Amino acid sequence: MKVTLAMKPMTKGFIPIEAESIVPKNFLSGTDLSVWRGNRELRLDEAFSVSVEGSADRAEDVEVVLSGDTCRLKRVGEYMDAGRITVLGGIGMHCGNFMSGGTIEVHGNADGWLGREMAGGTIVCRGDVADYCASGYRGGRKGMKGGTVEVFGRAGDFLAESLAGGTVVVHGDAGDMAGAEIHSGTLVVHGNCSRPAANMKGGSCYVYGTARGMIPTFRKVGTVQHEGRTLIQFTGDLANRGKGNLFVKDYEYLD
Amino acid sequence: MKFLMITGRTVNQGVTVENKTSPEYAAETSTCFMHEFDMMELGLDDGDTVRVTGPCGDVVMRVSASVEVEMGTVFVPYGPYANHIVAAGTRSTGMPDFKSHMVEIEPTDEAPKLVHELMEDLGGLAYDS
Amino acid sequence: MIVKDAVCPFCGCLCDDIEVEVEGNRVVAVTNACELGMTKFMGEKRMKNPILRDGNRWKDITYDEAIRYAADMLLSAERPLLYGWSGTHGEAQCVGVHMAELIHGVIDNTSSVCHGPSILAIQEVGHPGCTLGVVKNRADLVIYWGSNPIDAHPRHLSRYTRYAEGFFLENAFRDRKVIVVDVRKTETANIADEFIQIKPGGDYAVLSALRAIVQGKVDTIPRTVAGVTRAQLVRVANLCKSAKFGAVYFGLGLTMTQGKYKNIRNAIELISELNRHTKFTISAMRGHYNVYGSNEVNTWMTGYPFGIDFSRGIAFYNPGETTAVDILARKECDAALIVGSDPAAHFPRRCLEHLADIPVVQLDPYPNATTAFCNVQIPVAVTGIDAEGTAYRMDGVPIRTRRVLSTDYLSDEEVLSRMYALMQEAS
Amino acid sequence: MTELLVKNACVIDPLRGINGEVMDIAIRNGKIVEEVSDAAEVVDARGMLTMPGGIDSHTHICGTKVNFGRYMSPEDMRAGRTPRQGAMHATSGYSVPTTYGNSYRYSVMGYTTLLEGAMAPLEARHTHEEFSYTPLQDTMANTLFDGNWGILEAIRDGDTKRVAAIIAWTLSAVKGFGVKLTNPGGTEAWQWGKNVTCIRDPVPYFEVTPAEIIRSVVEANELLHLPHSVHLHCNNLGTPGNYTCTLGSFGLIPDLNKKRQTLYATHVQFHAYGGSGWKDFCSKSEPIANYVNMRPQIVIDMGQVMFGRTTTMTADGPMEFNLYRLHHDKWSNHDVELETGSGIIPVIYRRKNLVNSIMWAIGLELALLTKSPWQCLLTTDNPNGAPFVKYPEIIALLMSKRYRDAEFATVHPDTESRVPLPAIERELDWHEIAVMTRAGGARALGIQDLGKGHLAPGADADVAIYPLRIDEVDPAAEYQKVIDGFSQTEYTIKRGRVVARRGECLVHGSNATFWVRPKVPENYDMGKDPDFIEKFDRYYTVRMRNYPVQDEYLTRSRCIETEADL
Repeated sequence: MKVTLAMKPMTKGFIPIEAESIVPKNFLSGTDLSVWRGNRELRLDEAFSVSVEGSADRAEDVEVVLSGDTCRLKRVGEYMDAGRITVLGGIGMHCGNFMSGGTIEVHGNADGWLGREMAGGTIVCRGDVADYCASGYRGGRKGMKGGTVEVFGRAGDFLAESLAGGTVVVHGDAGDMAGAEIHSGTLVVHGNCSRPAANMKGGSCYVYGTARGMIPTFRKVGTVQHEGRTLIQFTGDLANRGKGNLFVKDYEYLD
Repeated sequence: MKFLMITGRTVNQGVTVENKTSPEYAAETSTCFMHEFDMMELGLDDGDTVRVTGPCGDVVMRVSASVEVEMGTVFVPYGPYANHIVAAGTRSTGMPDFKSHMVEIEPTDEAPKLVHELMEDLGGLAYDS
Repeated sequence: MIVKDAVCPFCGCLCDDIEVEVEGNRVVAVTNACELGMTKFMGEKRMKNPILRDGNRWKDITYDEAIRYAADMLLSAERPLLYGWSGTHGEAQCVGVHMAELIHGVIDNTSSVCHGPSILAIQEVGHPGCTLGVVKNRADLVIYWGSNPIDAHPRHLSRYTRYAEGFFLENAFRDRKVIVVDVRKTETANIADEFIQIKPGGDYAVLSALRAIVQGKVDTIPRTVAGVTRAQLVRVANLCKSAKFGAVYFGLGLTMTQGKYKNIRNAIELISELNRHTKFTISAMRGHYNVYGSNEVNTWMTGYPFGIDFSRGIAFYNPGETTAVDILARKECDAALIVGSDPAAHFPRRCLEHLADIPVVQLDPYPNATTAFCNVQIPVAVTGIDAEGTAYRMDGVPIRTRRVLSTDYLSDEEVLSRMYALMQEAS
Repeated sequence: MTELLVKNACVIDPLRGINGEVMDIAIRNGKIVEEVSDAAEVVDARGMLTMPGGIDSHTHICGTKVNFGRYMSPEDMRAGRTPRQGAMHATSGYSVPTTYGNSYRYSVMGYTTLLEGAMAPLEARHTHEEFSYTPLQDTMANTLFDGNWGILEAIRDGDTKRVAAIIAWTLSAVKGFGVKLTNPGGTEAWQWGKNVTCIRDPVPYFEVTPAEIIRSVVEANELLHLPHSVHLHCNNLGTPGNYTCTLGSFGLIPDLNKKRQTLYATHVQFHAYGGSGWKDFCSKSEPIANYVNMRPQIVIDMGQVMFGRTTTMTADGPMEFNLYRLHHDKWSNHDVELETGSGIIPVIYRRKNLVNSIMWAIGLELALLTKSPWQCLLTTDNPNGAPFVKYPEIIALLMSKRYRDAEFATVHPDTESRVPLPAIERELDWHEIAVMTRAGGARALGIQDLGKGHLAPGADADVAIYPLRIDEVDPAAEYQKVIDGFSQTEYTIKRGRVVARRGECLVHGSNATFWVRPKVPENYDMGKDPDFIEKFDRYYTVRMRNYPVQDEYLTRSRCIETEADL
């Protein structure tokens, strides 16, 4: 089954729309769903032109395609456990929160908190992601716990904060504090980033470019070969417990 | 010349903060504190005006020599002048980068605007009575 | 008439030993206050009555009209923002929360652009703190980190630290060491026993290094960290470990620089580590006299200290998304009520551009920068001058402000309660 | 005049000796009366279990440290959120809910009176502010004196009357109810990062011992004729082998009061540990309960631990730091000048953890081994042992051996060798539960004469009607019905109004606060004592005139005046 949701233009265009109902399994029982613009409840078809092709008995067989100006659409794919969501443009905050299965593909840019507290499944973003991609919630100790997030563009600050499992790969540069508080799982940044793996307690963080503002409490172990690259290996943050591994191609201290 | 702009509280800013229509508040918050060597480099004397250009535009301020700032940085008391050029991005923390903006500073002959002029430039309407 | 033990409604020190001399219902003299407090008590030029923007001019209106305008504006909004709250008393803040809940709006206070990052850090690792009197009576080591009390909290040094007499210190000035950590050599740095000058943006690295050094892991630390020599860091770590009672007071030098709350988290983790060796506390130098009260009120009523979004009925909290600067800069609200603060002076310009586009009502005794963006401004009494009410000091101690003048101005609580009553009737 | 008639109620009212009698309850203007007119509104209880409103004699619901528990825990807040609806405001939180969350959830469980367990005098105003946003329960605050400098000095000088005078001045000033000692002496030592290990360690500088503090404050409490006894959180909480310290503290207490106990020892579960370390950690509930059984002057509460996530918070700062070192999670601490302190950390009690399993058993054992239910009240030290919403499960565990066995089968397998619980056959009855959850609390707090904890004419019309037919339910077998029944009242009546019905709160309400003002002779009035005033001015950071809590902070003030023997 393929559900196509084309965003209609809005009069108050800047007020975000919360659309946690847009999850493949919800469409198994029709399109009588609602979304919220600010404090107003809207029927799905007030916000979108809805069309459905084919049918399905299980969420795995449902694909939702979002088009139009979806940059302010929040919480799409929250708690998604199966199926597929394809976003042709950009997507708003909190896409794929708590996701445990299925696939989300974003062709444009994703706003903050993409894949927050994700437990499984796959998110692919062809554009850039804003801050807190694959991170946790305020006050929480665990960020993403499982699954895969792959970003082909750049990532903002606090990428994979408190990473507790799964794999996050960013092909471009990442911002400040990438992988802060990481305790398990793997973070790979192909480009440069600033202050990676701050306060690391475990897990692995790879920076194929330059780590700027390198935190002074990592102990240099030596060089290793990793997927055809020579990387410098450091062990975890000594300010914390000195556990985990950080691999960088190059680094600069703020000395 | 490029500088790191840091904003912060000062006694004078605090003293005038409850009276934002006053010339004293405008004077304090449009002051750009600078190291005297940097001022020499730009050919500036105390009280000269400069155009400060940040990521979101530019504003005219008056320079004042200060022993508290390092070369390469300037200090501007919190207020509408600094905020005229500070970017609104917060890195998703709620807090703008108030203390870490790179700005371009050049001498100018223009005088700093009044606070209400800055507000009117952005679509406000001054109130005075 | 002299009012004794008045409470200063300026900064988070909330000094309660002020003497205010009143003659003919005007404040004529203020004793014990710092310059900031004195100016506030002596403040004049109040706005006389509510005003309404009518095209390109201002029109006087009645309180009833102004309150009705505000209620209608908020009721019809899809995403109203209720911002400010630090410059008013707790009783008014409570009404504000009820209002946000009723109209499904977003309520945020000035801590989002002040110590909001400190709160985010506390939410990750907690907060070993104490009241100011504990420091005054015990601390033999005080560290000001990224804070500048001489300018921002002028009596902090004389009431609680450098110059304060303490029960367990025979000669407080001699027995108490003061360390200042900053990127600038401020006036506060000049009265310190030791000054640590950090390169801008280097606080996090220095804190990490200190944490490692306190644990005895000195070798890995580079020779200099963000402009500070390893030798100085080792000396400071030893000073901390050998203190009987250490207290850190940090300011916006940590909250506003790169990394924001991660800086404070690192500082708190340093203090938690030091507590394995001796007694240490850390506290934020809160700015507005009742910004902490606003956090307290929000917390007991909604569960969260600031940045609370009731759009969906339940309280949702996510600073960076539900905080005022972000919402305004992203043009995500369609009306704003401003109470007890002046965002037009303190927010980046892009936020003001949106304030210019939406209806705005402000409660403030004075014309201020935000006035220019208002559709309606309602002048109110000043808490601590012509209104009583509760305020929370920077260390969480609640104090009831005194009224030193009597005027006809309504308090924030009264105006807001009337607005709230209208909204309750309508919904 | 408003009148209400509750018809066909199956009443258990232990303070009046009523046990399961079907009767009507007449209410006029918020009070129980002999009879009402025909115009009275009628609530038909249809034979359901009806008791005086619940009284929690030790809970943490309002004030500085409770609010800090909320402030530091957004992840806890999102666990229990409800929107504004009808008369109910929005709520958030699970282990430390917002004030409205506390008030609604307690009300739905039939609770109408709450004692906040620990209020620092300097921050009392905060507690009272939150009380007024806890609208559906009457409230009172135990006031902390464990590290009070004036009191420590008076004890050192051997001047018990001055101890009493300082307590009197402080209670009146901060509108406190009872005298709380939390780890006496330990909170002062903690302001130097130290602690006292038990009752014989001297407090640094002041050189008095916890034993001296406990004895002297107990005497002072009785000199003031306070309604409640001293409320003690013993030294050495949470450490293996601490039961000897607890017994030593109990041994200090003479029997000084005919109407009630002389000592209320709180959350004794945390103080009934054997072993020399965590490896041989075991239950010592038996010696503790045996001791209490022989000492009518002592009342305890359980401090039951239930499995799951919660937040611990106490004035016992050093204990929280030790917990932090074990858990290495968030840690908050807040020392209060000249008075006391507090600490907060989140915890998770796990069935798979042996120590946690033993703790769970000890609380139940204390309740089952203490012969008189009047001497062991039902609490979790909310939220320290568990959030109060777990009370119905605890009631069911106490009433059903079968339920206990079923639960026991799920805890750490080594628990059996460390605790007496499996061998205890006792099952409490409805009457005993009524004592432990209301009547006993009223007597222990000394508020039965103020119309709390019973349904005699003249009493406050606080009534809980549970959807339970005690003649039909066998609690030993049908424990799920007991849990469900106590989780949600059919009606909760507060001050004569139905405030909650089947899980929904119907009115906004307004609380009353009980506080105590002991009258002392002029020469014991600390407000006029030059030495007291001088020290106050020099060492506190607020002015003495700004310290007292103003009347504005009490929605309804219920001041209890006592005549002190000084």
